[in-house]
Amino acid sequence: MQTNNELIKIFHGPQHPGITGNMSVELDLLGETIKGARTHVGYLHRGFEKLIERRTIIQAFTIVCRICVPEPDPNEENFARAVENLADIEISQRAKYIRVMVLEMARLGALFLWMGGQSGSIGLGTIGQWSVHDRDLILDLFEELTGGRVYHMYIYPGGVRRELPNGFLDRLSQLLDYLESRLPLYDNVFFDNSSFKKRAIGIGVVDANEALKNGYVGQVLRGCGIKRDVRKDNPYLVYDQLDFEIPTFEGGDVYARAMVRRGEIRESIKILRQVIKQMPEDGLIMQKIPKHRKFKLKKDDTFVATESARGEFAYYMAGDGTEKIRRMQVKGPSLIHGFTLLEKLLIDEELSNVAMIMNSLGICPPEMER
Amino acid sequence: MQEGFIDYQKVLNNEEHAIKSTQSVIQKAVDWFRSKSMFVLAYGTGCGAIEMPPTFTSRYDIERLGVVGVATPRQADILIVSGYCSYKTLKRVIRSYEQMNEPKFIIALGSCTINGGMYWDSYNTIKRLEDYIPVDMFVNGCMPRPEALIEGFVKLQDNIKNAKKEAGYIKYRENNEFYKANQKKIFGDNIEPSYEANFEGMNR
Amino acid sequence: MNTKLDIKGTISPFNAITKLFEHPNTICYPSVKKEIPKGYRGFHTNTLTDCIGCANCQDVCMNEAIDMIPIEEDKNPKNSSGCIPRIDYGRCCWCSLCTDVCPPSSLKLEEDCIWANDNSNNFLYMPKDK
Amino acid sequence: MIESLKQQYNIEQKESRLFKLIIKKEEFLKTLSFISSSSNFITLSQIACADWIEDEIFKLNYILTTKERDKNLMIELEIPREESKLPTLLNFFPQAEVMERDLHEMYGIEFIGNPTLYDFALENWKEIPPMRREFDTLAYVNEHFDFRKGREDNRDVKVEIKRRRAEAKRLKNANK
Repeated sequence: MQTNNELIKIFHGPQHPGITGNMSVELDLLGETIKGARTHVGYLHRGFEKLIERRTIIQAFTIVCRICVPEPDPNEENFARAVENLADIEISQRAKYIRVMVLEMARLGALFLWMGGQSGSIGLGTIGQWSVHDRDLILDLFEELTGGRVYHMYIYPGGVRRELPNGFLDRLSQLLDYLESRLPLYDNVFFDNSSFKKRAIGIGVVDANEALKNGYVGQVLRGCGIKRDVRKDNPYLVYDQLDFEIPTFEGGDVYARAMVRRGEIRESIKILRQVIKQMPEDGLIMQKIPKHRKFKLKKDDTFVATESARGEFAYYMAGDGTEKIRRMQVKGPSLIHGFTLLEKLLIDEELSNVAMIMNSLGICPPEMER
Repeated sequence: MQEGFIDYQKVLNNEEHAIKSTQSVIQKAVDWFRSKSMFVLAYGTGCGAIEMPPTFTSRYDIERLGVVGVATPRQADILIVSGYCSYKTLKRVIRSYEQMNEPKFIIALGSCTINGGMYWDSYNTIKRLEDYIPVDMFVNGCMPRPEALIEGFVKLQDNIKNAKKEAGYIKYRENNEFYKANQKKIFGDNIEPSYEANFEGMNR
Repeated sequence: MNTKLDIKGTISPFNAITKLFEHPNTICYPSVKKEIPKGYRGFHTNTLTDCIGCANCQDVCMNEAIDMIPIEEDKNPKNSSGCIPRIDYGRCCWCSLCTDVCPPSSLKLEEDCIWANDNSNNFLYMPKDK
Repeated sequence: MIESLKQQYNIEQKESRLFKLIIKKEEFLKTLSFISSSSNFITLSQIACADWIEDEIFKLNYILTTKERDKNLMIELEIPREESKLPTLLNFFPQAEVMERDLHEMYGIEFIGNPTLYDFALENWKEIPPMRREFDTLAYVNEHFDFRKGREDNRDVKVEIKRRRAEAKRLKNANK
């Protein structure tokens, strides 16, 4: 087939084991080398923003967590905070701590799932078997706390929906001990693995000079050695009272992003330990909010952002004085990564590296098209 | 007052649903073997794809039951439609399904495939998957737990082993006009995604 | 691309072999069932002696998953409409808003949640009386 | 940094780290290029659009973020709903491409100069752009899809209560 240096066009996805979700990348290939790439999304478009306009605030609350499947909690937090901004609700200190705990647990879960995906993309299947199991242990705690396994629907405008079960913090602390004891194993088998290093170093290098201007977020920035994190730069909840570091790594390649995430797992465990220690004993978990169909937002708009496991998750929300939200626009972390950055990074890479690069950028299609 | 799943109890009382055991010994053996080796197409179509890794890895390890993931439709027996289908996905699902070799089965996860689910008023998702492709097993949940997914597999194996129900692929073959007409109703005439080979012809 | 031999990185992955002799952590589902914690959002239950037929649950449900259907025998004399909720599990998303707004707290969710069926018409659910 | 901008523009502080500037459509390109080049707000983080159908306008919010990612500035402008046109920001921010493409599909806003305004999430969409408020998604769904049968015995509770009250009254009167 390959004659006269003609380009061959193939679709990488949507039905492909090496794609991060239901999306596709259209590639122009010269031999094994990629000469052009275009991202196609829309396979998961559900019209969330339209549906939210039709629903009252309390009804819309259940739908926002579906925007990002691997870690729904930053969405709930964003939605709740935007509504609280517009309705002037101040939540209690205890609710804030519980929210931080849920967000960090969700971050840990997402990072463990990422580890499975990243190692699977280069053929290291064993790590996925372990890390998905470890994530499941976190989900078990979520089941106990929120009553849901993946979609928790727990962070609610005005606080959180349920009180902590008896002995929950002890069990969380035990789980953290277990997860911490597993980390050297992951280091040995995955992060120090010479085959991973050989594959990952120097692949998918992001230009650090234009990273800030082009609006990259999360591990892509931190993998270039730029220390940016919404939790530190624009603190929400009680993150300004907690002691943690933002891990960074030089290089901007797949390996750097992996090492940043490795550091983040440790920092998340550290934050959770502090939350367990500092959790206020009493306090209202739920402020009194108006009933369904009487909960109205003033005519105003706001912009909130939360650090998810893949970067900044931002919502724009406008109320119009009725019980329905006029507009809620979502900007997920992978919108820019999936289009502008991915299309640029894939040029002159090999076909076999596509899955690895996509995984390390943390591209998640449901939040790109909503 | 009836409790639980209402229509199911009607079906249980119905005489016609009794197991047909008119098949030959060889056919029975073939069905038994068939139920013990299920190759699942790795196509995560919707939300439910997030529960696939726990199901297929060490925690729930569905490989115990002979269920293995494969990469291409040509080797697969089972297609898991894991949740809502947008127009664009449904086209690819139909194409993948038509590429699979018989015998082939579909497992549909979650409320969205049954009656629209959360997205019942969304302009871009289909409401009843059954109208467009034949589904062999529906699993309850939003999304289903891995246990529920395994339950779906176990029940499907049981159906295959005991020839309890007409398989979906036979329905698709015999009532092809019905399915094609429904597909045409929402897609218009260009049902298949058009993969044009020329570079200038593309949008960009 | 560094061509230097990475001895530590070559040997350390073999640590995985130590896991070969450990007890597997698999939950063999159909035979062994994992205990689902209390408070899990599964199927609905409805205490008929408490249900007042107010349709608050129907009003709050954004999926229109709840039908109010007439009850055959009155178990609660205070049931003003004579109707009780029935859930369509082809719509429900288990958000438990309906149980939050229930004035007498008769509608609840139980831990049981597993159901698979080959007929898609079998997903209308009448909550169990508890 | 924000102080020097405040001298030049009428910037309102919404929250401790969120600012808002309302501009006219005509000075859009000038303002954005000035702020992004001469101040600390170098990144375009989101283009948010809201449809105010009662005023016949779209309100667009260009949300700029500082280099330190600690402050956000919302630059709001109004454009008419009919013939909604704006110059593209592709020359200043490469990420504007995909955001404008999204808004073009969802609202039908024309971004002059953006070469990639083709299908984003929808395929072969022939109706009016779905995020415009006059597009009724429920009517569209009822036209294109059927829902599952078996739920017709649903009763309206208010009607039922009225009926039962009337019946009870009738019985009471009959007993008298």
